[in-house]
Amino acid sequence: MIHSATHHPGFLSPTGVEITFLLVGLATLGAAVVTVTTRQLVHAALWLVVALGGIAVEYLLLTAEFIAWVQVLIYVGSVVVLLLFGLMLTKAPIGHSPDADSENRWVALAVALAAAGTLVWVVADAFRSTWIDVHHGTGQSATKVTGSSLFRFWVLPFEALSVLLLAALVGAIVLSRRRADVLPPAPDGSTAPHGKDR
Amino acid sequence: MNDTLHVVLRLVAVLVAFLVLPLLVGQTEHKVMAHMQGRLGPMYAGGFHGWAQLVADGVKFAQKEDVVPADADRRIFQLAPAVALLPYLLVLIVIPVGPHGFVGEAVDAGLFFVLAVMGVGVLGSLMAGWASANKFSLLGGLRTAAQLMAYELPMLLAAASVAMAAGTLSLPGIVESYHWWWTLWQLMGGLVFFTAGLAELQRPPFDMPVADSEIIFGAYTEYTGLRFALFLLAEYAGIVVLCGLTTVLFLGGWHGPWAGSVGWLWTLLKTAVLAFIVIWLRVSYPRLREDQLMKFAWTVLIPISLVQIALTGVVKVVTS
Amino acid sequence: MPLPGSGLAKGLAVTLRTMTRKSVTARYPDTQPELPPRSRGVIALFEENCTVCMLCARECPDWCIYIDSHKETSPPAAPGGRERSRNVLDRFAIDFALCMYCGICIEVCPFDALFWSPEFEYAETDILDLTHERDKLRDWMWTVPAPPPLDPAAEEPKEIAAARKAAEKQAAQAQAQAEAEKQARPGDAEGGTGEGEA
Amino acid sequence: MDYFHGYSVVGLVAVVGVLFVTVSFTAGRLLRPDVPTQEKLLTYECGVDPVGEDWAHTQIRYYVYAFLYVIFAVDAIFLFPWATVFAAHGFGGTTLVEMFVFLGFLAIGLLYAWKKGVLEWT
Repeated sequence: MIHSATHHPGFLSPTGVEITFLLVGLATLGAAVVTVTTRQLVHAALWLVVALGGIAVEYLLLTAEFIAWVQVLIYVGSVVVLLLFGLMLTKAPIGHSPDADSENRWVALAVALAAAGTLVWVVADAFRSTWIDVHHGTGQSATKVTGSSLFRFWVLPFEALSVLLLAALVGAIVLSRRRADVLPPAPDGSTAPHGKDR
Repeated sequence: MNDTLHVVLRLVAVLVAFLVLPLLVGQTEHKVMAHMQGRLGPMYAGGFHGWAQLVADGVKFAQKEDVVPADADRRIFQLAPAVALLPYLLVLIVIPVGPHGFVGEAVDAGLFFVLAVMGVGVLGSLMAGWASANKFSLLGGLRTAAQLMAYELPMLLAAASVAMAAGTLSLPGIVESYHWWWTLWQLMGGLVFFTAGLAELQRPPFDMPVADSEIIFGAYTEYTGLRFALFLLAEYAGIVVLCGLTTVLFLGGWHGPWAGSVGWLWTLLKTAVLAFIVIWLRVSYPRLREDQLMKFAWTVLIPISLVQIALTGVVKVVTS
Repeated sequence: MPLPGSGLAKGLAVTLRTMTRKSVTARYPDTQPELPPRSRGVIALFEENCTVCMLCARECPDWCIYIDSHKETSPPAAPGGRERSRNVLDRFAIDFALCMYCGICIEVCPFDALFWSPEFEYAETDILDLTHERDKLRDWMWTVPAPPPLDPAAEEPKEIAAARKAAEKQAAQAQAQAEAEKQARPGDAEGGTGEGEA
Repeated sequence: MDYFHGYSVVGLVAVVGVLFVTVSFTAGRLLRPDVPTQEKLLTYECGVDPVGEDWAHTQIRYYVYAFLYVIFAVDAIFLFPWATVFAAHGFGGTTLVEMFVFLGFLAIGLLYAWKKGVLEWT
C-alpha cells in the first residue's frame, strides 16, 4: 500500500513543494503582521499560534520533521498556552485594549526590519553553499539524524543547556516567591502558603 | 489512480472511525455507568437497550439554538469547538491498527507528532474559556491550562521511555519491536502515561476544570447545541485516541495469537478494555482537588516517569 | 497499616460488583410502581362530607385551595319553626402547581372530606391546567385505599371504643334486667341480694 | 517521495476535518431556530443576574507551574532524539551517562521547587 507511493509522483510534484512553501510563508507573514498590529491582546496571541503553526509547516516542507513537531509542541503547545495563561491571569478584556499600544510603532518597525535583515543576511551567508535535498526522501529518520549529530558533536552545549534550564527554573521560583512576599495574604484569611518555609 | 483510491479509502475509514468510535465509547459509558450505579441507563431510543441514544442526542443538539452570549468574543467563541476537536482527528490517522501497513498513514516521527498535535487541542478550551465572557468559563480555562501543563510532561517522559526501548519514534515501528515482557518493563511508564492522559482529557477523577459543583461546566458553560456537541465529541474522541495510544505504546498493539490475520482485532479489543477502565475510574473515584491535582503530577508522576526512564536506559544498554 | 492503594482497589471492586448485579431501576411506565401505604400522590375530595367550613383553605400554607359557595335556605321542618340555612359548595379547586403536599388540609378537615390518594399521574403540559376542579378531585376519591389495618397492639379507635362501651353497657343493662326479673318472680324462696329499685 | 506523500495525506486529513466542521456548522445553521432574546444572551451565572465583568482576581500560584512546565518540556524533547540513538553502536553507556547528567540537573531543579514548597498549596 505504502510502497506503491514510491512509484507514483505523489500528490505534490517537486515544484509543488516549493509553491506550497511560498504560499505558507506568505500566510505566516500575514499572520505575524496581524499579530503585532491587532488591538486585541488575546487575538494577538491566537494569531501568533497561526504564525508559529505556519513556521512548523515550513519546517515540515524542508523535511525537518522533528524540528517541526518540536515547534508545535513547545511553541504552540506550551509557550502560547503560557502566554494566554498569563494574559488571563492578569487582564485580557474582550474587545480593544487601547492601553496596549505603546506608541512606539515606528521604532518597533525599524528594529524589526533591522533584525530581519540581519538574520536573513547571517543565515544566507552561513549556509550559502549548503543545500538540503528535499526531493530525495531524506525524511527517513530525521529524528535519528538529529539525535546522532546532537550526541556526537554537540554534547557539551547540550549539558550546558541543562545548567541554563536549571538556572531559569531556580530564577523563576525565586522571582515568584519574592513577589509573593509583597502580596497581601489570601482574602479568605488563611495563611498564605507561599510564606510557609522561609 | 490506484494510489488516489487508497488515500481516499483511508481518509473515509479514518473519518468513519472518528465519528463512530467515540459514539460507541459514549454509549458504553452510559450503560456501564448505569449498571455500576445499579441503574439501567437509556432504554428507549432505538428499541434494544437504548442503543441509539447518542444518535438521538446528536439530532437534538443539531436542532438546538446556537446561543452566543452578548458579551462574548463572537468569532473566537464559535471557532473554539473546532480547535478542540480537529487535533484528535489528525492524531487518529497515525495510530496503527494492524500489521502490514494497516494504518491511516505511517509518519516517521509518529510518536512525537501525536504528542505535539494533542497538545494543541487545549487551545480550544482556552479560547472557549476566554471568549465566553463568563467568570466560571475563565476559571475553567485557567484550570485547563494549568492541568495541561502539569500532565503533558509526565506523558512526554513516559512516551520517551517507550521510544528508548524501541529505538524509534514511528508508531508501527514501536509495535513491531514489542516483546511481551515490555509490558512489565514499562509498567510504571504505562501507568503514568494513562493517568496523565486521563488528566489531559479532563476525565474524572481529574475533571477539576469542568467541576460542575464549583464552576458549572468550566470553559464550556456558555455553549449550546452543535458547538457543545462538538466539545463532547472531542472528549470521547480523546478517550479513543488515548486508549489507542496506550495500547500501541505499552500493550503491544496488534500482538496476540494469530496477529497476522486478526491483529486489528487485538488492537481494538485492547483499546476497548482501556476505554472500559476509563469509564470505570470515572464511576469509582471522587474528583481531586485543584492543589492535589497539581501536586500529584509534579511530585508523583514526574518522579516515577524519571525513574522509568532511568530503568529503561539501563536495561536497554545492558541488554544491547 | 493497610497496603497503599488498597482503598483505590476497594473502590473499583465495589463498582464492579454492583455492575454484575441486577439493577434496581423501576421501569415505571411499563410496570407500575409498588407504592407504599399512605403514599402522598394527590389530594382527593369527598364532597358529600364537605360543609364549606373553609378550614382547609385557611390553613393551607400555600393558599392553593379555592372554595366558592352560597347559602341555601330550606323551609322549616315543622310549621312555625325556624328556617334552616346550609352552605352549598360551588367550586372546590386545588392548584397543584402551588401545593407542596404538606397534608395540613387533610389533617384539619373536621368532617373527613379530604383524603390522600396514591394517584400520581396527573401531569399536564400547561401549568394552568394543574388547577384541578372538584369533579376531578371527586373522581380521585375512588382511588383512595381503605385505611390500613391497625397494629395488633394499637389502641382502639375512639369511635369503636365508644360504640363498644355503649354496646357493653347495653348488654350489662339487659343482663341486669333479666336477673331482676328472675328474682322478682313470685315463689322464689331465697331472697338473694336486695333487689334495688326493681 | 514517501515523506511528502505521508504528510500530504496528513494535510488532507486536516482539510477533511475543517470541511467536516464547516459542513456541520452550516447544516446546523439550516436546522436550528434562531430567536435571540436579551435574557438568553445574558452571561450565565446559575440563573442569577451576572455580577461585575468576566474577569476576576485569581491567585498567581498557577504561574510557577507554567514556568516549570516550559523548562521541563524543553528538557523532555531532547529525550526523543536521544532515545532513537542511544542504544546504537558508538553511543551506549557514555550517552546514557550524558543524558543522566542532563536529567540529574533537572531533577535537582524539581527537588529545589519541591523543597521550597512551590508544588503544594495547603
